[in-house]
Formats: sequence, C-alpha cells, structure tokens
Amino acid sequence: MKSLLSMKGITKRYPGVVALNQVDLELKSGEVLALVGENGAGKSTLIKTLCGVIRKDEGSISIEGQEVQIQGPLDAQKAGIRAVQQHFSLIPTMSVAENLFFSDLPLKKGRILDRKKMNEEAKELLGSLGFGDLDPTQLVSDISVANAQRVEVAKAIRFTPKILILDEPSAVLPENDVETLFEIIRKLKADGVGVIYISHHMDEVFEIADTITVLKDGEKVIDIDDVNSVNQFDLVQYMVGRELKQIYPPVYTDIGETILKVEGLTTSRVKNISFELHEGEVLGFAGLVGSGRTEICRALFGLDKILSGKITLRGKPYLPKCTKDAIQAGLGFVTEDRHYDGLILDDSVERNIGFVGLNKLIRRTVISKKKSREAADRFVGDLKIATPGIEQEVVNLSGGNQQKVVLAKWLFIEPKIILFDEGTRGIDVNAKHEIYQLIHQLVENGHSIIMVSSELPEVMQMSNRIMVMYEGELVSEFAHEGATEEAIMEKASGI
Amino acid sequence: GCQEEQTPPPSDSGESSSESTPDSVGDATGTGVSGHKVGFIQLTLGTTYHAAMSEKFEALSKEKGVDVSMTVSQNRSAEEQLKLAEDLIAQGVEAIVLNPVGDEIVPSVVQLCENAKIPLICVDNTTAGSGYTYVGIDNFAIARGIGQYIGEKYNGGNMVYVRSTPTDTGCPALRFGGIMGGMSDQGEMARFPLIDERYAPTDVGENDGMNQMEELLAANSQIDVVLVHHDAQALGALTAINNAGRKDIKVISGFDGEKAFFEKMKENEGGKNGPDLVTGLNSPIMIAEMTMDVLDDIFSGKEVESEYLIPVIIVNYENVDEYMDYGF
Amino acid sequence: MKKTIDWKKLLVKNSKYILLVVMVIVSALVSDKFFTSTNISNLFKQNAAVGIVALGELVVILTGGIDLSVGAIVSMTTVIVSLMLKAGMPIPIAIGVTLIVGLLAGFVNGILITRFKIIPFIATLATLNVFNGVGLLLSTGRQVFYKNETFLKIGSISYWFLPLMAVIWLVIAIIVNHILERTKAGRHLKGFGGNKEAVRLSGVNVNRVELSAYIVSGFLCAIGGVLMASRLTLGSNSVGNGWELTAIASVVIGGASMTGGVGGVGGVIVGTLVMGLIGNIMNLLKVSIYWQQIIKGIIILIAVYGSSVRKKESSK
Amino acid sequence: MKKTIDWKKLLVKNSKYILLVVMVIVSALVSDKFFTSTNISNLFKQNAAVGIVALGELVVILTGGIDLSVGAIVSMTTVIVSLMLKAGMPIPIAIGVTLIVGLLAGFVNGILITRFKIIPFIATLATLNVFNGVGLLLSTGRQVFYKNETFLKIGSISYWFLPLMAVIWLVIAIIVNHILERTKAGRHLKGFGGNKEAVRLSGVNVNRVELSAYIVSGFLCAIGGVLMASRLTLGSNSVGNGWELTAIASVVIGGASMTGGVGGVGGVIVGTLVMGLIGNIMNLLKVSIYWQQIIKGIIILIAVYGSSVRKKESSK
Ligand SMILES: Nc1ncnc2c1ncn2[C@@H]1O[C@H](COP(=O)(O)OP(=O)(O)OP(=O)(O)O)[C@@H](O)[C@H]1O
Ligand SMILES: Nc1ncnc2c1ncn2[C@@H]1O[C@H](COP(=O)(O)OP(=O)(O)OP(=O)(O)O)[C@@H](O)[C@H]1O
Ligand SMILES: [Mg+2]
Ligand SMILES: [Mg+2]
Repeated sequence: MKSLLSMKGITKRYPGVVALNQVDLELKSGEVLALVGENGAGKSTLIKTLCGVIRKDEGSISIEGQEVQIQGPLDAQKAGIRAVQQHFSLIPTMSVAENLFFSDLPLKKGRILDRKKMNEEAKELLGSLGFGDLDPTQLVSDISVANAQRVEVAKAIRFTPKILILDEPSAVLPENDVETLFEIIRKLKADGVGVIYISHHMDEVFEIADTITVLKDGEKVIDIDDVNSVNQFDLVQYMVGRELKQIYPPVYTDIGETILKVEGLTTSRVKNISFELHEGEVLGFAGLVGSGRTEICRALFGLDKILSGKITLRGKPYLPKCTKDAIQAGLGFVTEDRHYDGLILDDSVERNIGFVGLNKLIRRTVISKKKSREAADRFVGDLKIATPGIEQEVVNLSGGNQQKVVLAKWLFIEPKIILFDEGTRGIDVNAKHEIYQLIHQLVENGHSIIMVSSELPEVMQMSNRIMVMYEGELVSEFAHEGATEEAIMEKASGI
Repeated sequence: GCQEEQTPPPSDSGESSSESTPDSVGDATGTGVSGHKVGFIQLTLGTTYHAAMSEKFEALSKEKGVDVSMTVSQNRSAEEQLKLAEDLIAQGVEAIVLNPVGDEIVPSVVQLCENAKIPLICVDNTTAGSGYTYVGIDNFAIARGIGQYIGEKYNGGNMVYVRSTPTDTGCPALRFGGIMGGMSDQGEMARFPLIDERYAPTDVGENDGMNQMEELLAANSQIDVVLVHHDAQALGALTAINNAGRKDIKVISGFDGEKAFFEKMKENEGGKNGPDLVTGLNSPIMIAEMTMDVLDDIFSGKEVESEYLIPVIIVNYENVDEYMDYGF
Repeated sequence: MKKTIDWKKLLVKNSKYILLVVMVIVSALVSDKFFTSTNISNLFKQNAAVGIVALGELVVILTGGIDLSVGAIVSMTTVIVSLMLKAGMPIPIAIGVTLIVGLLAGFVNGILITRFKIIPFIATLATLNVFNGVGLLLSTGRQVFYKNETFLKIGSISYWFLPLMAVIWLVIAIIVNHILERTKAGRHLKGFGGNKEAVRLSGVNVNRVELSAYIVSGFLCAIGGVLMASRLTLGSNSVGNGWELTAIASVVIGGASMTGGVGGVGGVIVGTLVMGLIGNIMNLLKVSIYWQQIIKGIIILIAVYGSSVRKKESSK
Repeated sequence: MKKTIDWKKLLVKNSKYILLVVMVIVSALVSDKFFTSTNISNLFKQNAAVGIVALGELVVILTGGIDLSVGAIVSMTTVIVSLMLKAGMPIPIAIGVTLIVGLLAGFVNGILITRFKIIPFIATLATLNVFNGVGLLLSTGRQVFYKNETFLKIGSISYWFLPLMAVIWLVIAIIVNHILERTKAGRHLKGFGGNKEAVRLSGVNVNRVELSAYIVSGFLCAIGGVLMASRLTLGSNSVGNGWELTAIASVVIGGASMTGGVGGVGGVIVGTLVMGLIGNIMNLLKVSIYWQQIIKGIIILIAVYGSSVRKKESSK
C-alpha cells in the first residue's frame, strides 16, 4: 500500500494552550487509521488542520507524496479530503437534499438550480447507503440528531473521497447505524480510500481499524502499525499513561426503598410508562434513537407536559410543572446535547459550574466570589477537568471536558436523583472510568440514577435493572445478571 | 415654523409688505369653503408650533363645515409628503394645504394639483412661488426687526449664535442675515462680534438649545447677546443660562412667539430679572386663520393673491401683553 | 404518523396574506375611491422605491445581518444623480455612476463587516452617518434641482394603472427571487444565514457571500435613489429618512427571520404593501394623527404575529 | 502550557478606554476650556439621562434582545411627569406614577416578546410608535410646561463640578452593576443571553428573566424621562428622539455583544462618554458641519473596532 497522507510536525497553539506539538501522522490508501486519545488530546484539532477548518502554526502536509498547502476548506476538498466533524455542521434551514449537495448543487443549463434532479439523486444516494427512510425534502431542523448525523455521513462520502475523516461519528449514531457505517467504510477501503476514524469506543477501534495513532496532551505517543499487536488495555495505557484494567466498577447492590414511582406516564411522545426507582439504584434505559427515552427524562424534569399518569416521589405525589419544581424535588438532569442546553459556552468554567447551585454560593444576598471559586476548584480537581484555569471559557475546552463541566454543575447541587441522558457521550475511556466511579460513589451514598444510554455495554454494566423502550413504550425489563446485548437489541427493535 | 434649512432668499430682499394684517383675519365673508373636501399636510409631529397650527385649522374647519383630512409626514421627508398629496387627491379632496418639508417638495405637489385641477396653498415653511398661494411669514423682515431692536437697545458686546441646522442656506440664512442687517442699520457690525456658535444635531427644541448653550457658556466667559433660531431652543438656552447662574447675558432673541417664551419675557421684565427676551411673531394660529380665509375666497370664486404674509411684529417686554393671545 | 392539516399553523403561516387582504377589503369598504386606477397606481408608485430597498434588505437579513444605512444611501444617491444631471451629463452615465456609487457604499459596509469584523448593526449605523454626511457635503445641504424631461419620465410614466416604477420593482423582485432560489450564489447566501460554519466547511468563500449581500443592498438602494430623484424631480437629503425601519419591518412582516436563512421575495412584497397601506388606510378612515402612530404600532404587531414569531430554538 | 501576555489582544480589549483617553487628551489640547469644571460638569449633565437609558439597554442586550422603544418611553414619560406637575400633584406622586408608567411600558415590551413571541427588534419598533403616539395624545402634540421650583432642582443642582444628575447616573450604574455581577438574578440574565436553554434547565423561569430585562429598561427610561423633564423644565415629545441608537452604540462600544451574554456596566459608561464627546470634540475642533456626520461615523467605527468585533463563531 502506498502512502496517501503524511502530516509532519504539526503544531497548533492557542492562547495558554499548545493543542498540538510536532505531531506526525501517516495514512496509506485503503487503510483505516484510528486516532485515539483522551479528551483534549488534540484529535479534532489535528484533523481540523487537515480539513482547512483551522490553520496550523507549523508543519507540513503531503498527499500522495506531494506537499499541499491547505489554507481553507476548499483546498482540502480539492485535495480529496472529506470529513464528518465532531460538531453539527449542516444548515438547519435547508432541506436534507440541499445539504447533501450544497458544495456543488446540480444545475440546469449550467446556471439554474435543478431541484428535481437534486431530490432524486439525494433519494438514490441515501437509499444506497441504507438510509432510505430519510426524506430528502425535509428540513434539517425537523429531523433528529441521529438522522442529521446520517446526513453528514452521506454528505461526506457522496463523492468517493481520497481521504475520509470521521470525528466521533458514533457518538450520536445509534448502534445499528454504526454497523451500516462500518459496511460503508469497508466498501470505501476496498476502493482505496484512506480513512481516519476518531472514537472513544475501543470496541469500534478494534473492529474497524488497521492502524492506530495515539495522541496525548497534544503530542503523539505511538503509531501502532498493526491493530492486532495490542489489546484494549495496552491501548488505554498509551492513552491514559497508566494502567486501567477495569473500566466498569462492580454494580452496587445494596438497594434501598422505592424513591420514585412512575405509573402510566403519558406525554405527546411516550405512552403509559410505569417503573420504580430505588435508593442507591442505577436504572438503565436502552432503546433505539427516537424510542422516547429522552422524553421520559424531560417529563420527569418538568420540561414536557405530562398528559396523564401518576408520579410518586418519596411517597408523595409529584407533578413537576417547571424545571424549578424538579430541582427543588431533588432531581438533576445531565442532558444529551451539552451545546444545546448544557452549557453557557461563552462563559467561564467557574460560572458554569456554579450556575444551578447559585443559592449555595450566596452570602448575605450576594454571590460570594470566594465560594464560587472554591466550588469550581473542587470540581476541576475531583473530576480532573483539563483546563488552564477556572476562568477559561468552556467553549475552548475539549468535548469531554465540557461534558465534565455539565456533570459538575449538577453534582454541585447534590441531587437525590440524577437523570443521565447520554451522560458519557464523547468522553474518553479514562474520563468514563472516572465518571463510572463517581456514579458508583453516588449510589453508595444513597443517590439514585436513571441512565439513558445508546451504548449497550455501558447500560448493561452499570445498571441494576435495564428498561427497554420501543416507539415510546416500555417493552421489556432485564435484571443486570440476565441481560445480553442480543436480547436487549431484539426487544429494542420491536421483535 | 421654519425648521428645515431650505428657503432660497426672496428676490425682493427685506421690506416685503404684508398683504394682510391681524385685523383682517377672520373678516372674510361668505361660506364658500363650507361643505368642501380639503386635505391638510402638516410638516411634522410633536412640536407645539405645528400642533397649534393643525389644531386651529381643524377647529376652523369644524366651525365652517369643511370636510378636512388632516395628515402629517411623520418622518419629515419629501417623498412622504408627495405620497400624502397623491393619496389626498385620490380621495377626491378639492384643495390641498401643505406645510412643506422644504421647497423641494413644492414643485411636485404643484404638478399634482395642476393635473387634478385643484388649488394648492403652501404655508409657513417656504416662500411664494408660482402655481400656489403662499401663506406665511417674511423671515427676513421679521429678523430685521429683531436685529433693529437689539441694535437700538444695546451698545454692543460679544454675540453667540445658537443655530438650528448646520446649513447656511434658506431659512437659517434669512433669519441670521436679517438680524445682522437690522443691527447694522444702527452702525457697523463690529459692535457685535460673533464669537462662537453651535448647531443643533437632532432637533430645534429645548433639549438641543440647552446643550448648545451649555457648551457656549463653558467656552466663553463673556457673552452679551444670544441669537437663537427658535423660541423652543431659546427656552432651553435660557434654562442653561439660569442654571449656570451667569449674569453677563443681556439679551436673547428667539423666533416664533411661543407662549412660554412670552411668559419668561414678562418674568424677566426686559432685563431686570434675567436676560431681556425678544422674538419675532410667527403665529401658527394666524397662519391657520389666514389659510382658511384664503380657502373661503377660493371656493367663493374670488381672486386670490399669490402671497399672504402675516404682519411683521417684534414682541418684547414692552408689548408682550398685546400679543399674548397669538402666542401658542 | 398521519398527516392532518393543521389549520392554526396554516393560518399563522399565511397571516401576512390574510392581513393584506383584510386591509384591502377595509380600504375598499371605507372609500369608493380605493379601487380606482389612480389609487392603485399610487400605491405601487409610492412603494416601489422602498420596496426595492426592502428587497436589498431581505438579501442582507437572509445572511443574518442588518443594513441600517439603506435610507442614507438612497438620499445620497438622489443627490448624486441629480448633481450629474444638473451638470448636463447624459442619463446613462448619470445613472451608471450612481449605481456604481451604490455598489461602493454597499462594498464599504461589507468590508467593515467581513474584513474588520464589525457587527452589521453598528457598522451600518456608522455608515448611515457617513453616507448622510457625504450627501450633505455634495449638496451643501440643499436640495439639488435638475432639468431633464426624459429622466423625469422614469418616475412618472404609467401604463394604465401600472406605473413604470412598479414594473421596475416587479422585474427586480423576479430577478432577486431567481437568484435566491435558483442559483448557486443564492443558495450559498441563504445557507450562510442558516449555518455560516457549515457553509464555510463546504468550501464556499463565506466572506464573499456576506460581502456580496451588502453590495446587492447598496446597489438596490442606488436604484431606489435614481427612482426617487426622478419621482421627486430633485435630489434631497431628506429622502429615505427612516426607510431602514420600514424596509426591515417589511422584510420581517414578509416572514423572514432576522437570524438569517429564512425568507423570500414574495413575503417582502406583501410586507412592503402592508406597510404602505397602513398610512393610506388610516388617512382614509380619518384617524387622528396621534392615534395613527398608536394604530400603526399595533398593525405592525399584528402583521408580524405569526408571520415571524421567533424561530423555534432548533435542537442543534 | 505556558502563559504569555498577548499584547495585541490586551490592546484590542481595552480599545474603548484608550479611545476615551485619546479623545479627552485631544479635547484638552485643542481647548483650554475643556478641563474647566463647567465643561466637565456639562459633559456629565448632558449624558446622564442617556447614560441611564443605555444601562437599561445593556440589560436588554445582555439577554440577546434589543429595545428600540427607549427614546419613545423617555419622551412619553417627560410628558407624563410634566402633566402631573402641571396639575399640581406632589412631586413624589408625580415621579412615582411616572416610574410605574415606565415599568408598564417595559412590561408591554416584555410580554410581546415572551408571551407573544414577537422578535424584540420588531416588537419594540412597534411600541416605539405606540409610546410616541401616547405621548403625543397626552400632550396634544405640544410641549408641556409646568411650574415647580423644587422639581427643577433635580436637573440643575451641582456639587462643584458634579451635577446631581451625574450622581444619580453613577448610583444607578453601581446598582445595575451589583445586580448583574453579584446577584442570582443578574447571573440568570447574563446566562440567558449565553444559552437560554441551559438556563431554563437550571430551574429558572426564563420568560420571567427576559421579561424583567425589558421592565428594567422601561423603568430606567422613566428615570431618564423624569430627569429630562426637570432639566428642560418641560415635557416634550422630541426629547429622546434617536436615543435608542445612541444607547445601543454606547452599549456596543462598551464591549457588549449584541447576541447576548457579554457586557458590563463600566464599558457602557465609557461608551456613553465616547458618544457624548464626539459632538463636543468636533465643535471644539471647529470641524465643518458637513464633515461632522462623516467623522462621527468614523469615530463610531474606531470605537467598536476591537471593542466589540464579532464574537468568534464558536465551534458549535
Ligand atoms: N479555539 C480554541 N481556543 C483555545 N483552546 C482550544 C481551542 N480549540 C481547542 N482548544 C484546546 O486544544 C486542545 C485540543 O482540543 P481538541 O478538541 O482537539 O481535543 P480532542 O482530542 O478532539 O478531544 P475530544 O475527545 O474531547 O473531542 C484542548 O486542550 C482544547 O481545550
Ligand atoms: N426536533 C424534532 N422535531 C421533531 N421530532 C423530533 C425532534 N426531536 C425528536 N423528535 C422525535 O421525538 C421522538 C423521540 O426523540 P429522541 O430522539 O430524543 O428519543 P430517544 O429515545 O431519547 O433517543 P436518543 O436519546 O437515543 O436520541 C422521536 O419520534 C423523534 O423523531
Ligand atoms: Mg474532538
Ligand atoms: Mg435522546
């Protein structure tokens, strides 16, 4: 296999941060390279320099032996590079089809937009990728996050690129679509496309990658030329810098009284949901995208209107009308989209952490700067949030560290029940490990957790019981011991 | 009234005579205008001067049974007035009264009225011209009167100018020129050196007048004469002078004849309790009355002149009681 | 999921058309003069120039920007074209140069925004002052009279009830619509307002897209200026006063989103007519001028209610 | 990770202070009268009311909104307080009622925005007309003169070079700053501008947060109106004309982001003084009156350049 891409000595500095320091990367055609590393290791930054999204400070990039100057996205596209970025990059006000074809719209007579042709081609393209259920004329703002991610994938591979970059595509893709994606990658591989695949899921890495490059703190740790020469634990050790044998803590089994009882909960999106949550319990919710797991959390948190049903909290009726009711009742909600409703991105780490628990920072009607700083420092330490300081704006943190800030802000008010909606999305193995430990500690201290996750291993390993949802209804319940991935998937698919 | 800059000097400078006097106001006979549809386009909203004119005209219309449509150009723009004129004509008015934003709008409206074969009366903010009847004032003559008053009464001193707009044309030029002319009738201008001036950035009301005067007071330690473009501005200037506790200012001249200015005039007693105040009468009430008379004549089939000017009246402490009722 | 017709949504979505129809009906009931050819002709003539300016504003608002300098460009260009005609220049040259000035004015706005990264609101607020100043400087604060019978025709000819100005408005509307909906440039522009970063990643020169929106706006303002100079038979610094607000209101009444990406030419035309009719109808009804202000505000509220309620925060 | 001082960034960040200092130095060099107590006193007196209004505008802009009705509320409230004084009401009642009217005006804006979901730009553009209309109606289109020596004191007393109005401005600035920076309500408000959804999720009634911003703005406008009525010795419909633009420019020059979440009281005060000095300095320099407009525009551009360049498109 010949060398397709060679990045040499890539350096990128931000005020106060060296995001990349002399990083090299080699990719051959027909090869899938997994780029792994902790949150903030510089993975996204590295591929952004390649895509022309940001400019590197130093270093050179060659494609097929030729040095190329990548000043902007157009240069990257001309060089045959296509990418699915870590963050949403579609135009919400336009249709799926138009998003797919945006960079070269089909024109009639060379000038006039040919909508009919565009929609037909889009339908065909989506169909060929196994996304035939997507309507190309729908506005992107009207489709779910997962479907938007499928559109992004389709958009990136519409022209067979020379180099395809996927930055954590599975973070918002449901399991079965990840399989579809792997099918697509294998096909592209056979056509000689080089793929850079970024993921925090070790199993995915071992399933799809040929080689691995590990980054840590903006520097390259190692190139692993043969994925089979290492195992998961070795890889994690490279990433984290220390040994990490057991990712999941044992399930805590000292379950207490019923704290939350839901009977026949119905909203516009879910029907007749009934379950109980106990003190010290982790209750998992599995299901496909759109199965309504998020909606249960939203209803419990006073965000969606409850049409019927009864909720009992600590033996008393509980009917949250707004988020304040929920918080006062002792609930916390780590939501699935930290940018949408998790963080005030332009505000500091400190102020984000203190935001829900402002009452705890108040001394004589005034917010105490000292208390605020102390709280932030404590969580930055406890959760190992990688930031140059608590004054840093969260927008400048890596995705995983942003997620930790969201966690911190909820943990600060010490909620009795924490709703965890995809709470580890985009978080690296080490951070996940830490968060799992934290969850363990929380349940040990009598907190209860509702854990919604699209990562089956995670729900299975962490939960005392697993509820499975299908199209807005609870279809099955598994005990921790009796659950298998196959069985859960079967129920989740409505079989 | 004249609040916009554009008014070219009249060909016959200075002593244009007044065809009509206050005494003649209201004594036109006949009910010629009664029952007719008339459209009125006012220049602007929110100023006492224009409100008084519109109100008087509306009241007179009611009295005389005129079917009047009162409109106003809210943005003080030429195209808005043109639009209003077109709308009024489409509505079938039989005459239009226009207080123009400037001379610029007049020719277009003249054209419209000629096409529709209806008479046009332009009031206040322009000068006589062809195709319409002008009812208003002679800026230059009134300003001369003010200048004469100051020139006669005071020996001289530092003069500052609280101008309206930045431009040196039209109405501001007429008023300034008139005052200068009036002063120099008494000898050479050198007696009243113009030492400083400010213009009003936003409007010509009390707020700008006050700000302008405050700056002038801060910059000049001895001021004797203050020329102001409007009474409203002069009221602001007077407040600034009082607040600053300055005793050097001998006289402030305004223009228009606002009641509030008349009252201050009486309070100050011609210089005893503060600066002597003087103004030239530009009564919107007279203009409204005269306009109604002209309309009456027109609809009675009488010949009308091309210009009706209200008399030149300079109001000061001596005669202010006489003209109180023409204040607005 | 079954599709049912959501009447309420449909009503809200089309509220601008409904409002326009209601206003027309009210006007017609109140005055038998409303449906005369003169009156209809007036309506189009009076709103053509501001309607053209509103189309430029639409293009800017689609990018998520705003152009407060439109009125100032209109008045400056009325002065410029009139000065040139007064100096005896041939009409094509006078118009040509004026349109170039409009382009340049838009270019200045665009450069301040794209190159110097000044927010559109403030950049165009500043240039509003600059362009007004230039107009004053050139005209030395006076209106500029010119004598040119041919030029006057532009603003005054009518074909039955259709004034030439309205035809020009319509033609420009069709062109702008075509560009926005059917060309690459137009799609890039609308996309830019929807998600700038996504458009940039698609390899589009986003600065050029944004810059061109302001240039289009400046250009259309210059056309508005030429038309107004002809209609008024002179150039004046007071023309165009407050047009920025009328234009923005027309665009928003027309259903555009001020955050960009959403909006169309048809809506803007309706918005312009609604704004134009407000004054007309109240004068027909002989509403007191003080009440007119209040009612105008209320009609604007009714017009935008529904038409452009705030974009639902999308889940992205 | 080493930290280096980024001089350029520091310079850009503080450009508003630098500009103010430069303007003061230029003024002082040009005129020996600049540093007289009268002139300094004038500067504060003339800008106090608009400065207070700008603080209200800041609160609104922090939510990502805009309040175009501030000038209209100021003029309406000058009329209302003057009418009450004229009718012989005691000062506390006259002021009290006026402040309540201001609160209500803000409440109307807020309800239109939070309850009827009309975008702030259009909602307040519409109420601008409504409030102007109400002021005109109440005053029958004229200035309202009153006689009340005690009330007049508010706008005219000075302690050496510090006018009472400036003291009031300062006190309000301190209070607003305290609320914004040190209280829960202030955090919620700034947070709202940063990410409304995140704030909602934090157990905050976001509609109430947004509503209260407009109420604060209306209230501060009423204070501005009371001060202006005292300063001018009358109520007038023309006071406050165009203050919305001055206030917004002051806020942005002060470094606030028009998309919300970013900005502070100190910056707004500097912004107000910069805007106030522009005219002052040009008069001192005896700049030709036509050029003043142009230069004003350019100074605004310089003032915002850097101070509030567009927020970097975050990697959302
Ligand atoms: N615009 C920016 N300003 C300042 N620092 C930044 C900026 N963008 C990224 N960084 C920093 O650069 C480092 C690398 O970030 P990057 O997003 O590349 O991490 P990553 O490996 O992709 O992490 P994750 O797995 O969480 O996505 C982080 O420390 C981050 O805080
Ligand atoms: N923005 C939206 N517009 C319309 N429908 C939506 C939107 N977002 C979600 N839905 C619909 O709501 C239902 C449930 O949404 P959601 O995707 O959050 O479910 P979920 O079970 O929580 O899935 P996951 O958390 O795995 O993404 C689905 O029918 C989905 O299509
Ligand atoms: Mg990343
Ligand atoms: Mg979900």
